[in-house]
Amino acid sequence: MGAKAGVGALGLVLLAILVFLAVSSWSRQPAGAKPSIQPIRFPHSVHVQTYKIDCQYCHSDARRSEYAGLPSVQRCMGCHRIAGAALPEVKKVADYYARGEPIPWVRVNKLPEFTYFPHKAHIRASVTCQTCHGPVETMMTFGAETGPRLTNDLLTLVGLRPAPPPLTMGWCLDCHRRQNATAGAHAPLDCVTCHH
Amino acid sequence: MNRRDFFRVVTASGATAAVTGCQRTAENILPLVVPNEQLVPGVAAWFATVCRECPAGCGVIAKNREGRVVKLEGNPDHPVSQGALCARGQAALQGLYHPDRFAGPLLRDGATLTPASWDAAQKVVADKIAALRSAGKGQAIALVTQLETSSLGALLDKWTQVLGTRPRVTFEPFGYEATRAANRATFGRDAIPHYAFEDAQVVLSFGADFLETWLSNVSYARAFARMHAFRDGRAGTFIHIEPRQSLTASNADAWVRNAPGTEGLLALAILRVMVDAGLADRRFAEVVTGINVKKAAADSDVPVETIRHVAEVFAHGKPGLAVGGGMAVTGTNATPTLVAINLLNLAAGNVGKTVRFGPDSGFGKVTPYAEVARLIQAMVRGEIEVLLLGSGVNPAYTLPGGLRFTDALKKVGLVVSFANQPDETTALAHVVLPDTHWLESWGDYAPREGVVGLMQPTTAPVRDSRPIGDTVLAMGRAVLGSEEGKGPLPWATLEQYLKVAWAPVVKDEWAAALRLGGVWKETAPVAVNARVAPVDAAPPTLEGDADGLTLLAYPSFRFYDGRGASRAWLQETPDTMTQAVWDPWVEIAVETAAKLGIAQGDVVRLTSPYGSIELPAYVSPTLHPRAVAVPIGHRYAPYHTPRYVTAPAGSRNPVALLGAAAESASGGPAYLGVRVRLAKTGARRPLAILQATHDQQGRELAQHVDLGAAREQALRGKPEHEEYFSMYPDQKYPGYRWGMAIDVDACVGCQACVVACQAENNVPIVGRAQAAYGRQLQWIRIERWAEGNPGHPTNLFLPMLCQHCEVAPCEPVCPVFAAYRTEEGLNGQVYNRCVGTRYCGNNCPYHVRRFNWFQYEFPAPLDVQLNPDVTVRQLGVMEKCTMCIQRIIAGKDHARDAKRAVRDGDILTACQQTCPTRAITFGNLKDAQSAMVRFAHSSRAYHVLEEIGTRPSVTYLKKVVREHA
Amino acid sequence: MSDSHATSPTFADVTRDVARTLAPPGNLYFGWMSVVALILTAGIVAWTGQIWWGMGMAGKRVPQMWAMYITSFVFWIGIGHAGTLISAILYLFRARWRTSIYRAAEAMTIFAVMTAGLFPLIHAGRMWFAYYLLPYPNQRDLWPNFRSPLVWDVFAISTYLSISTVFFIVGLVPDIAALRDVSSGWRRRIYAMLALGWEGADSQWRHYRRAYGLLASLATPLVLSVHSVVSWDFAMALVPGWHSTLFAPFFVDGAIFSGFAMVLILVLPMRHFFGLHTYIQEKHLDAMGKLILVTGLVLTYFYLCEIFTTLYSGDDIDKASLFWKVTKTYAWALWLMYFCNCVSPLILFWKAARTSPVVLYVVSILVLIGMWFERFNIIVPSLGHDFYPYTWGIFYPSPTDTMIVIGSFAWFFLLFLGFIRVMPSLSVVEVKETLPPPMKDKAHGSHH
Amino acid sequence: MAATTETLVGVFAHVDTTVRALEELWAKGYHDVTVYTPVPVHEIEEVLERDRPLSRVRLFTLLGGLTGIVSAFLLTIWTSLVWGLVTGGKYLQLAPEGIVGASLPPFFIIAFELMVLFGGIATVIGMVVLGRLPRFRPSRGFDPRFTNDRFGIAVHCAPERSTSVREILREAGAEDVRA
Repeated sequence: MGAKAGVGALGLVLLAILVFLAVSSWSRQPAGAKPSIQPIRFPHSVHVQTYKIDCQYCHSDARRSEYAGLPSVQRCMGCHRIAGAALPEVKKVADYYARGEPIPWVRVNKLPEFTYFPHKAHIRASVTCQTCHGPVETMMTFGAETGPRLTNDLLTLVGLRPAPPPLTMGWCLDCHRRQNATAGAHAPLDCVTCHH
Repeated sequence: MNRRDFFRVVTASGATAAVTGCQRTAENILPLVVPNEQLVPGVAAWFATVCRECPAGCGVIAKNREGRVVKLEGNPDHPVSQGALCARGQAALQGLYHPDRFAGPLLRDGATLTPASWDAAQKVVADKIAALRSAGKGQAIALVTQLETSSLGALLDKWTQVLGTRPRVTFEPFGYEATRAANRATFGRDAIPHYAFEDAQVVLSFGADFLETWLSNVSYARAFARMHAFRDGRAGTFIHIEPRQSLTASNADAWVRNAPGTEGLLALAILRVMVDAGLADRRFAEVVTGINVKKAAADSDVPVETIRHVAEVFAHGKPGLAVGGGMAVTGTNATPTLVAINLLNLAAGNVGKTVRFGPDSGFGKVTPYAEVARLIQAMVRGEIEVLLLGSGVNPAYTLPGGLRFTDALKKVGLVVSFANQPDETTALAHVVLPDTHWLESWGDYAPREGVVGLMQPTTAPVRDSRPIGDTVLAMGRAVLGSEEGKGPLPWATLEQYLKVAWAPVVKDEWAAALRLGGVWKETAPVAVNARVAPVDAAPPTLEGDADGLTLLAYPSFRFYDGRGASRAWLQETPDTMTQAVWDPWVEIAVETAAKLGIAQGDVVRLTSPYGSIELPAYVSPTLHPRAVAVPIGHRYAPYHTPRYVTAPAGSRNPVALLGAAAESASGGPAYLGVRVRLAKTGARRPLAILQATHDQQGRELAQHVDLGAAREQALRGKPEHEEYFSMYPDQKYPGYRWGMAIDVDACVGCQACVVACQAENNVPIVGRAQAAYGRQLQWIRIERWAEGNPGHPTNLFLPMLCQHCEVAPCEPVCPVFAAYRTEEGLNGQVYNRCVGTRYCGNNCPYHVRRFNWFQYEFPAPLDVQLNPDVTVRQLGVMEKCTMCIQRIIAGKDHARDAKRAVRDGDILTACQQTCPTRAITFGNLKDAQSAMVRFAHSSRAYHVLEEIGTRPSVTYLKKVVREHA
Repeated sequence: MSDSHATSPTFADVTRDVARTLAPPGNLYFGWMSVVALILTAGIVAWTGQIWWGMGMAGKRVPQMWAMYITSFVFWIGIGHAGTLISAILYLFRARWRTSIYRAAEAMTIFAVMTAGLFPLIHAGRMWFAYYLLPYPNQRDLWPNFRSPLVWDVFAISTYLSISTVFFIVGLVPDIAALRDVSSGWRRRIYAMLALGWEGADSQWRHYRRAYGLLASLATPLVLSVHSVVSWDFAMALVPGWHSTLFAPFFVDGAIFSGFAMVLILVLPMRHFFGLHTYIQEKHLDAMGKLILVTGLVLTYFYLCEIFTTLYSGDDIDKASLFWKVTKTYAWALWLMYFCNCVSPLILFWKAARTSPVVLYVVSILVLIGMWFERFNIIVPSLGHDFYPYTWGIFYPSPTDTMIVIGSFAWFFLLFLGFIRVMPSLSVVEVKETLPPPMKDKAHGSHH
Repeated sequence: MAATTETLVGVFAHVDTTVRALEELWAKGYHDVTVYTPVPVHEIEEVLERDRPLSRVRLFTLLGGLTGIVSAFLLTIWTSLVWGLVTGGKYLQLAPEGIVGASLPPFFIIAFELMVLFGGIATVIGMVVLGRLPRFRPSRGFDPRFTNDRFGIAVHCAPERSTSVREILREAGAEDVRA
């Protein structure tokens, strides 16, 4: 009887450890910033789904630089001089252009500054943008919610608002290891590749 | 859109790339308004220009990221620098982003300078000039600039002519007037030739510090390395004669310590020995008939045997090269001394071979000091009412104390300075019209005939400043009342003038010339007729007490004439010989120190007839006992104090002790001109010296091998080595394995790598007290190890950086894997993982790991310089050399773009890239063909502290010592 | 001191005397408490400054990247050892004299380890990331480096603290029950809670005795391992003067040596102020004195071994380091250590000295000074004169690290002072055990 | 369950009287007895342990210790295999050809420490569980004097036998016998 209780107690300790494991792996911290209001309500879904614009048409630095880059205001105006010129949000773009001012977009995806993430290498390895940024093409407002919050997860479960995947180190590593194991890639696993 | 606006826009976008801390606040990303083909955010753009930190005029390329210049490198295509850059050049960035830079024009209001608009400030000057002109007093206007050999100089000359002012004075404190005078006397040519060190077998230098500041130190260091390096069993010989063991002297195979001022005597004695031994043409016999070798030996404190030996070695080196200069060869006998040296070159048949007239140095355009002195005298007489001082000119600091420049300046009604940061002269100026930094400017510069480097803005002006050319053009037109495009000064800007001037030269190739960095062509040597005549090179006459000590005031290789001193990087880079940072010192011979009871760090007062200065003593076992030596150029910028150092009151500038008199033959200043008295003040100010001892204690950190043995081993191969034994399996390297080879024989200790590393890797400045307490942060250091007789040691320079050991003691002790070994054979250090136990720092036998004791700051706008590819470390983390991991990653990235493996030479570390003597080679240890592996398998290869079994990835090559040089 | 039981106290006397130590304290006690608290506050302020401005506030530098904090860390860990030795090893050896001091010694162990455990935190450049050393599942997929002696430290010290605490609490339970049953009011309620309902029933005692014995046998190898592991922080490193296989036994012996000194420093005033002469008798002091003497002699032997192995090794760098330590900048510290640790305990060869509280107290203080400097001499001079002459240097303590080290003593004494007023600092049960059990028929009990 | 038990408590001042009472009870077949003592007393234990198995606390210790060793090796080896970083030329990695490297010795230290830690904690758990701690209400036979200087024997018997028990306790020399 006594021994049984003891074994039970040990079991409880082990269970507590398991719960701790589960909770801590679930609570991976989101790398994105808090949701913020962009100066212009830019709908990715309209541009990508309706007008079939390639991601890299606007984020054209992704294939040659560390940064994906934002389109210059001139590039926006390339289309919007005519397309949708009457829409109030597009007018804001035109105003910025007319004033010769950059649009103060609010950063959504931000890695810590001790992390070096080159878009170029990932584009070269044919990683899709959605792998890290989530189904941006379906989003009206990008990154309004980032990171694995519980409500987010539950909503995702019922197919409501998809959250971008967590940009955490373990998540990066998982993908690198998976690619190396399955796709024969040479994704680096050296710490200093990203942290230097 | 003009270029400046274009940079401004990009800079705005670059501002988003925050570099420090780990803020999680929302931040904005600003896109470009108009896309730009040249500048892609995240990709470096390189712009070629010319370094103007000294008159050597090395070509540089500036790395621009997001509109900000973040790094300078030597322009590999430029014939002077050939890809290398010295410490001063590397540190030019700190001038660009100097926190003290003037925010805009200033006008004097009583005791202070107050901000003014450009229009207002220019109007003050223009009105004054106009008034003087209308009063017919054009000669009361004087313009003084640093050496400007090309377009800017021409434009300014044009300006002086048009306005009828005095001719422009090109002022350089180190102007080599005596060399020109001697060449005038011997060769009938008022020029400084090009010295082809690389072609010489033997170099005999009379005080010429060509590895520090003499003429063109980068170019000559590279040439010297080519001449001196051990290759295929052969190596050139270098003999240096100087009263002080300077950095150049300590690189000599034989350093001959002479009494100050006796270089000429020695040159003639050597010539006499050559003549007597039949090693020189008989026609030189007549010029040396009066020379008594024994007397010369006694006067110069050099044994007769040494003179004979030097003569023999020099005469047998075909071709040889004798050079003279340095500050010990100035003064009343400077020209005869240099004439004597010319005779040596003639006698050995070097003229035309290693001494080449034709590609003459730009230094020939310097206004002799005597004329500068005449200008000052005119100022004293009140004849000068407007004095315009270009940037780079700081006469209040660099002119001899005997000239009393400060007093003279008070007689000038309007002093206009174009300096862009405060110095001793701007403190006295009435108007400051800040010039752009050379990295923000258009221009061109010809360091020697046939080589013209083009300068272009590499970034938008960091502060509200305007090119001096633009400012004087605007003021000139205001004086003349003419409009842009019309009149004698039609050009709107210097840029416009430059393009007009260059149009016939480059035709349609302007963009190509800009990309290359200039235009150069081979300039054939010009034959010269020599005049061989006897010369009297008796020791110079010195002012001051007869029983005083001869003052050797010499330019610091870190600060030149003081121009570099505002750069904190240079202040914290140790002087290689003393390993002192920040504070200047007076070098006192041990004998003198013992006599006067002076200990190292005692503050000593030096008094000459012209003033006195107080400096802490550095007791030197090598200095000639009749001399004291003080480096020129140590001054502090306002932002240094008290942030990094507390400056004692009073002058520490040795130039203040010098007399005003010029040498009669050349009109050059006399840096060797006074005797000083020493007196202890009783105060102490210990020097911040980084190296605890110069004695290796037999630990064989820096090793050397005799030339004979090196030859033997080069032929027969290295003796067998004990095999390394381990109970653990060896590490496997799936891809590359990086390594480095450092040639101790080639390293001249110039510290360029230290500053390059600091610039590349965001290494902060810690300040004097912290550096003195072993908390400096540089990832690479140049150690000086002295061997043999302490009074006359052989110095070995050992660049020490992380050895990237295969069995690294630092790694297994780290509890969190912040230190670990990468798959490519580096010792990785992950800052964001580091907890700061410092265990690795203790366990590193080389002590190359650096700890962030505090949160170090990069005072704005110096933070703009930070390399965006390298993390700025937080307080409490360990850091160290990464072998420029960011460059390795970039190199691999480029190779992958080209669908190939990394080739030898694709990746250069910052230290390797800038090394003037190419002492450092980086490469893939698995590539048997790489230069690095060839070095690593050389018979001279060794590892530092090999017996510990750390198996470093850095291989050193022993210094080759000439046993009978 | 009641003389009602001059010959041998009864069980009831024991309970009463122990309960008396927990009576409301007087001004002297509060005076000491406030002095100690004030010093501790200064230490905390110094630490706060160090966290805020950086590790540079402490006097560390290259090459002494470790200095005062690791010295104090090893010192405090060493102090802890005597407690476990007394409570576990002497328990297993049935050394009955331990009973009167073991509770205080055990408390000292826990507080010393709690003090020592602070130092790695104080020492770390980014103490706010110290949790990286713990093996917990994390989103980085990255675990600590189990090859690092510092991770061994984490395991050894946390185990040591846990086991010591458990051992201590287990020992306390019957005592608290005894106090519960003689006290009243809020104290009784608190003691009742802490006693876990202990009644001294036979079913409790049989498991208790077994468990106590097992814990003692676990703690015994543990106490030997902990200081061995701590010594490996040094022995595993390359530094000349550290890289020695001698270190594990050397450290363990030194630990016990200094621990006994600290026990005396704590127990002698306790004996005086609480009037516990009946329980802490001269024979106890004598036994402690002998142990200090023996461990001191062993330590002297280790010092000689250390010098001998260096001289005999033929390793020039090691020899240079030793020569420097003995003759140069830090020689005073070395010779002070030799005097305190090797010479001063020799007086304990005399029984009169061993039973004189004053002599014992002075020797103990000297031993503590000597042992602090032993760790200092291992760390600071060895690092200051190691492989690389370029970086050789002299360490100067700064106000910050000095204040933090002094503050650590305050922290320790604060904990101990608090403890003796709320918990039985003398084991009620074990003291009773050592008394002759009450027998009606004296002859019957005589065979025990 | 009609049978109710009564608890009779004898309070003794001496060990020998307590032992005498116990021997008597044993002889009379009263085995449902709880003995309270302020300290563990050898003589009393001797009587009590005569027909009892050894305490099973040591089983807990053994299991705890083994768990410690196993979990330490699992932790250290598994984490190495997950990401086999090389430090100081030593490693333990999962490579395509299997487990490579030989860096195991340090793991024994972790195993030792966890053995002691888990063993110690399991021992305490064993003591607490087997000793029925914590107890929130005093047992029927407990008296506060038993933790001070008195020994108690609580006999649990049917009410009809209480007289006999009372007699035995008195006989043996109990100071006081109460229900």
